[in-house]
Amino acid sequence: MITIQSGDFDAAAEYDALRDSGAGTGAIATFTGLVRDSGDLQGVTGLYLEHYPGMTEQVIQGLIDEASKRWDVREARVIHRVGRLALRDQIVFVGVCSAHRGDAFAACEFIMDALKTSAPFWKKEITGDREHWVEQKESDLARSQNWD
Amino acid sequence: MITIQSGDFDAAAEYDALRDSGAGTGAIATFTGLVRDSGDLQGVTGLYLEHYPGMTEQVIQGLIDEASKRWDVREARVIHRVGRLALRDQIVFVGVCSAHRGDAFAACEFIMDALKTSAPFWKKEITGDREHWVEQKESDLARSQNWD
Amino acid sequence: MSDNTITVRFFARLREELETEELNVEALPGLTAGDVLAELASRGGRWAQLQGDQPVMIAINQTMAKAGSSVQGGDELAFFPPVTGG
Amino acid sequence: MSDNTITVRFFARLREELETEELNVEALPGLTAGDVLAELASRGGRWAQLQGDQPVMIAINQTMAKAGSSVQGGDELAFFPPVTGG
Repeated sequence: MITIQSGDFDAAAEYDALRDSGAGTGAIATFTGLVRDSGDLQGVTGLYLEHYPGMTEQVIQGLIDEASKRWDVREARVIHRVGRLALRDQIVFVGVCSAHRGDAFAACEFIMDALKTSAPFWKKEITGDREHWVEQKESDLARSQNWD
Repeated sequence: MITIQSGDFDAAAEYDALRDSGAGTGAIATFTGLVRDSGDLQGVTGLYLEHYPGMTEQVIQGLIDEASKRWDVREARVIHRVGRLALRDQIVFVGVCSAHRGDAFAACEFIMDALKTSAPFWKKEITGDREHWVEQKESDLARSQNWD
Repeated sequence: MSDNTITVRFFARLREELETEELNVEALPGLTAGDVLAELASRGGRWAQLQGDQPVMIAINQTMAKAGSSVQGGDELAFFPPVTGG
Repeated sequence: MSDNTITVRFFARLREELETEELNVEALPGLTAGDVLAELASRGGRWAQLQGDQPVMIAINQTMAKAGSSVQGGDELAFFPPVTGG
């Protein structure tokens, strides 16, 4: 399940849904990304996230499908927030349940890494009354290419 | 924090504790292991877990310390249940929060893999009125040795 | 839609700096995404950045594409900076 | 504790099959964990499995150890099958 929303999400409810998702589940790996209290600029007070509605869901579904080909994936859930976010807010959740531990970890990390470099989200850092679009990090690109 | 307990645990409360654990947290990776509904024997109806009190906590603390040397680990929480478990029960939780995504994933997976091969827990499969000690899997040993 | 126009959308920094969310261009035979980009860049001023130093990503009908990918009437073409989500 | 005895503990399958949770052995100079294992195995019957085909793991004072590790009075020595947690 893929959800793009401006409101906060309940990581616990996502975990419960993964756990209830069917027979054979032995492993659940989750990842949550939060707004760090130190950004690329000094004095960042919040973030603003823009996305490309429609394409976003399509890209993420493609990543889940790709992960499901490579690993045993019983269920995957991705939530990404958009709009205005405060420091320490939750931004993104990726959860995978699988029969096997290694598959759950690998699929969860793959989806998260690939999402960072291929899903159409753009982040703006807000510093008081100034705004600043965040540039893509080389390190994210490199992490995602590790999966190729 | 390391907890060995016979009762169930609340993965949501663990996640919340990780999230509250301090400045700079940008990434939380969690893993939960569940009793699969298909075991090594046909018709398994439950598990029984024995441990070595004292040594268990010491070994897990050593794994957290080792992970903290290798990666940025702001906080790590490990819960492992012992005693009688039913199918689909939660067995183990490992959660790590970090400033960085890659560190959170790596530390969480390392602790979980190493726990499987070095923490003194022993699992018995219960099939009706028969019991059967589970043997160590080569695959677990191999996964853990990948970290050496 | 399969008329003779291509919808062009802009996101994030490009949307802001070009002060444009969306515009239409005519679908000529053999047109590529790169042709549209060059045509828009030739407007000069802020539009020149579409062929400037900073990379511009391309999607056609909400799928990542390349400058050489062809576009036709009814297509949704999008230009945006490298993504920075998660 | 630093008296002249070593506490020996058994876990899981070994504890069950030996029908023993704990016993004491005398701490002789130069004694190793392997010596204790051999001494117990020489009791025969079920005890022979301590030197049988299945691996026996060793901990001294709750830290993993090897057959060649020395043990002394007051130590807690433990024997158990390979672990199968998580």
